Amino acid sequence: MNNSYLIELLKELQDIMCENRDYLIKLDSIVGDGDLGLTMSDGFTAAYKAVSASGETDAGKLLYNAGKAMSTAVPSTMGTLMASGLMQAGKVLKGKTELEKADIAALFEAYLEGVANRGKAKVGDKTFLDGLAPAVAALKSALQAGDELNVAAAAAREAAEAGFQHTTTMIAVHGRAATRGEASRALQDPGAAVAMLMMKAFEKSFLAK
Amino acid sequence: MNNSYLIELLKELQDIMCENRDYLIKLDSIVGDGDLGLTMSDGFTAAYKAVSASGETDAGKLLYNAGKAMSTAVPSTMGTLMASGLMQAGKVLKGKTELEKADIAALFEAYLEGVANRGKAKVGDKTFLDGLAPAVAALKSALQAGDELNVAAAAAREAAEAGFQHTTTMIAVHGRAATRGEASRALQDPGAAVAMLMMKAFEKSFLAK
Amino acid sequence: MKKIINRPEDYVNEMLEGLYIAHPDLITYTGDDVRCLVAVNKKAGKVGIATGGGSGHLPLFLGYVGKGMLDGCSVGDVFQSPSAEQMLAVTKEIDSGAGVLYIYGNYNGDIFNFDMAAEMADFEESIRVESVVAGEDVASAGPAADGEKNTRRGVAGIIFVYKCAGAAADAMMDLDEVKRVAEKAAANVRTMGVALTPCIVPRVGTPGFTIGADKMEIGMGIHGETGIRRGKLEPADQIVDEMLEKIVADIPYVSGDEVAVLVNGLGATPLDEQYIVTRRIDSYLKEKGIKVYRYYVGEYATSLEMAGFSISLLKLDDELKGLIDAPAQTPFFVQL
Amino acid sequence: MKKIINRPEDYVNEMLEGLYIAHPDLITYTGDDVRCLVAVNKKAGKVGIATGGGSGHLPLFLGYVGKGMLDGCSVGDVFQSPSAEQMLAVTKEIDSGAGVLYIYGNYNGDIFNFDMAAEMADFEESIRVESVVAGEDVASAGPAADGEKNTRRGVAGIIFVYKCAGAAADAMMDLDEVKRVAEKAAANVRTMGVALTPCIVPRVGTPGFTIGADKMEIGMGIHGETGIRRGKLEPADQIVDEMLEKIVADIPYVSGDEVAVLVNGLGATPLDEQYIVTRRIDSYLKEKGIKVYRYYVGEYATSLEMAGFSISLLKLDDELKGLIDAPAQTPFFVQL
Ligand SMILES: Nc1ncnc2c1ncn2[C@@H]1O[C@H](COP(=O)(O)OP(=O)(O)O)[C@@H](O)[C@H]1O
Ligand SMILES: Nc1ncnc2c1ncn2[C@@H]1O[C@H](COP(=O)(O)OP(=O)(O)O)[C@@H](O)[C@H]1O
Ligand SMILES: [Mg+2]
Ligand SMILES: [Mg+2]
Ligand SMILES: [Mg+2]
Ligand SMILES: [Mg+2]
Repeated sequence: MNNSYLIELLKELQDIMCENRDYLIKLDSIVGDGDLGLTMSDGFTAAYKAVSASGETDAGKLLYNAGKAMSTAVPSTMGTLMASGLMQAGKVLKGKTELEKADIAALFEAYLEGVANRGKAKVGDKTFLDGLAPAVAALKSALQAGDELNVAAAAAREAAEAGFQHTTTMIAVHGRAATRGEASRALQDPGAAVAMLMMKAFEKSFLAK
Repeated sequence: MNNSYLIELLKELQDIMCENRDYLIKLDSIVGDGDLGLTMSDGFTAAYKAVSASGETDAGKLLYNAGKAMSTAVPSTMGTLMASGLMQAGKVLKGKTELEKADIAALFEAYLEGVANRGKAKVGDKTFLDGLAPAVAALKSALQAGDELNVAAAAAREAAEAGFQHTTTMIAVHGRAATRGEASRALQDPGAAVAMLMMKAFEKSFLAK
Repeated sequence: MKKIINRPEDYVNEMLEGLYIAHPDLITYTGDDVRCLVAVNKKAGKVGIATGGGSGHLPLFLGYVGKGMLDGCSVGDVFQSPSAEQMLAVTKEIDSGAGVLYIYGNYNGDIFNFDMAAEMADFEESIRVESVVAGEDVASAGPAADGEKNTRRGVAGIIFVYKCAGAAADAMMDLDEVKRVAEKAAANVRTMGVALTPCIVPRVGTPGFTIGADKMEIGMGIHGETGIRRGKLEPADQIVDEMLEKIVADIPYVSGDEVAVLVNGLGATPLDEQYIVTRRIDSYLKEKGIKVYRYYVGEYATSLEMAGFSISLLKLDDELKGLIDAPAQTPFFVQL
Repeated sequence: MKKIINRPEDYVNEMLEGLYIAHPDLITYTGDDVRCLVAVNKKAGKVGIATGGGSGHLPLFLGYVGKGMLDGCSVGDVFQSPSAEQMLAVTKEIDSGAGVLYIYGNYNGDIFNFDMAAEMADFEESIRVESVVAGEDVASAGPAADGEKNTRRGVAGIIFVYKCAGAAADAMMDLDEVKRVAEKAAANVRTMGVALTPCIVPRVGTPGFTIGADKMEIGMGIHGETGIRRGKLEPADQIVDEMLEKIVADIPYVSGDEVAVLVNGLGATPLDEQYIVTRRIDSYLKEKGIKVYRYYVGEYATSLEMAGFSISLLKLDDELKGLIDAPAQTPFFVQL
């Protein structure tokens, strides 16, 4: 695999965020300010547009540039966090032109790290991390167990879905939702929904092939 | 007559303005801001209070001081005009301790002059002047014809009443009413009503004796 | 009436007390009447400049007392004139032998009281007083015919008269010269406003007028005096164009002129909107060939919590430019 | 939505264009992005100070760029963070080799973007960047426990951090010193606000919340964040007392302390009311033995056309006094 796969993946991410624009708006309207559908569709569209025709062959640079484009387009909370994920993935994959299975695991691990470093949230804080962290764990263990990428991606998507559902047991401690305290518990976290959609797009990136 | 008459006259003015407070408020509410009842009752009360127990024997000083007290208490349009009338009357009667019939005519003539100089309105402009000017003319001609003060005062009151009623034929060119242009014509002028009340009080100042 | 106040009767005096607390280095009062405000800083032999008027227009009127502008100000109740007695007290305090100039807005109550105060100052104190009355609201009346009295209301443009006369006095010009400069500034300034919402006089407790949720009134005065037209709220650029058309045609201001521009918020209009207005003014005047020498943007003459703004233009010559540029320091106007 | 604007999408950029037109002597922008605002005046070798944040708070944030305060500011949409890329552009423009200090409010979006910009500045440009985050709204959260992150929102008190750090940089202190001063000011300031009416984000078009005609919300944030209690509107003195009780107890400020006080209007509250508030603050603090060194009263950090105000106290020592007193000149803050 090379950068054409990454571009394909970014396209799937763009498409799923655009398709779920209203869904994310609805989720964010309940706990926050309702802009998440706009920022995620605009942000991933900007990321894809910035690199789809760039001819960039360095996987790291491609992801870093996609992240920068996203951060410029949507400097909101989740916009900047997703940009930080992409940029960190770019730093880790810098110099690669061919991608192994392990590189894909490394990509999502770095993405998670980039978001965690930027946002300084912990798993359990009812954020995006509670969707992505279990997905990355599932992805890694599936690949370690020798699964193919498409199988591992399905496992990751399932874990993200479960993680997202699990956010209704947590109290928000970051962002607007945090002002609700205990009342935030019963509500689904919109950022974790984005993690779930990311993993759906990741899974689809192999179906499409 | 001496200053005890002037104090009596100022008391009648105070009383009539207080009794007609709501009437003046009503008139001014139609064409202006509705404060006239307040400023006239407060103003003439202040004028009377300032001199009633002063022991001042100079008629001019008494009237001047009454005017200053009024101007301090109610620096509104009509408040300042009435103060200017009193102060001008004071200037003209300065030095007198005994008042003849002619002095009373001079008092109101000076009052009219004081208001006219301050306000720079002309008769026919639909103001206080349209109530007081005909009253002063009637007062003077009655006295010239040899009438007693109480008879002359009644004539002055009648002329003021007629002058007030006559304001419904005029277009306002001063103050808030002027912004209405032609539409101001049908309305009674509140300031002219004050002139009518003044002459009523003047008339009563002799009945009381 | 949603106001952060105590008893409405105490509104003006409590405001003044707060003002003296916040600006002890610049302003104080004379006698024991907080409504007779004077500058702390005194310059011997300088012409004194006094203004006055009703409360409810902060920073107008008192906010321009300090260095390089005004020396004193008497303050009335909300939208009511101060008394001649108060004006006289201020006059006595600020006269240092060179005489006193009154600069105030064209309202009956103010005119009557300032005239009376001037007579008292002459009669009782032998202080020479001259007066300049600012009346530059083009929406309030037509221009005065030759020899006729100007019947236009005085609004925000009076700030320019203060600034020019204040700088002239600060430069130790004599009373005739300071008056000449003030008259020149007053003759060269024009203003027009627009209002979106009414304001509430604290002691009244209810709005002075009502205006539909999607309506504006072009030409409204700063006490809610009727304007020239009420209509649907339009985009900022369109409103500015309509106002400038009337203002520019009035003197008229012509291609090649240089002007100072004052964009004045009436109380509740955010600075953002005032700058959006500024942007359009700039392109409108550019198109007409009128050059802007200096902009002032912000709240200079308000109507309590009214939403809306006004535009004032001052036509400049070299003398006025120099006076506009001179430094000044007051509680609400600081220029280096 | 009663606003004097053109298309809501153009709100921020048109406001900025107006701003550059009005203040060409003080501010300009870098590159071709009007949202990357920098001071015209540059002082070689001086530490650069940058801030940034959402629009809708004028004069905050950009209004304090000029001489003696800030050197640059990136501006986001209304109530939205600018991007890291924009912050980086400003950072590059204002660095003159002595490094750059970021001072901004404690909001997630701003933190994430400023952190990212600092990394980029280091990584891509080798510019040393330090950051100080202001979070002093005592109504927004309890004080941070030892070693824990401060979760309080940053509001009007940030002006004091700007002022002190700006003066320190202007005195050619190095980056560590300027940062130390900024941290000291941030640690010594506390704020609390009250809101009477909501505001409308132009692109949203409807109020962010509703509040009864006779109600107020004590402790509300400058984006309409929920406060600590909503209740019937009370007399000014009572509101001030409730707010000061919370503020004074927080550091705490104690008898013998000297403070600077900022009374800040949120947008639609007349200056008169702000001075009525000032009056009560003064007697309250006098009673507690706390001495006021200097007052600032006016609009410093607004929420569009929201009605309400905030009070900020800055505890002073000799160093901070000197920095507060230093001259400054920006479009919205001039001190001699
Ligand atoms: N510190 C953080 N780390 C990771 N995710 C966060 C953090 N803070 C907030 N989030 C996520 O961001 C989501 C909201 O994003 P967004 O709508 O962009 O925020 P806002 O509009 O309030 O600025 C939340 O649902 C949460 O999952
Ligand atoms: N220039 C003037 N000369 C004489 N009377 C005047 C003049 N202008 C106004 N008035 C009188 O003043 C009256 C209104 O007085 P007042 O209520 O005090 O005015 P306002 O409240 O509008 O300041 C008018 O009815 C008119 O008779
Ligand atoms: Mg959101
Ligand atoms: Mg948001
Ligand atoms: Mg009246
Ligand atoms: Mg009146």
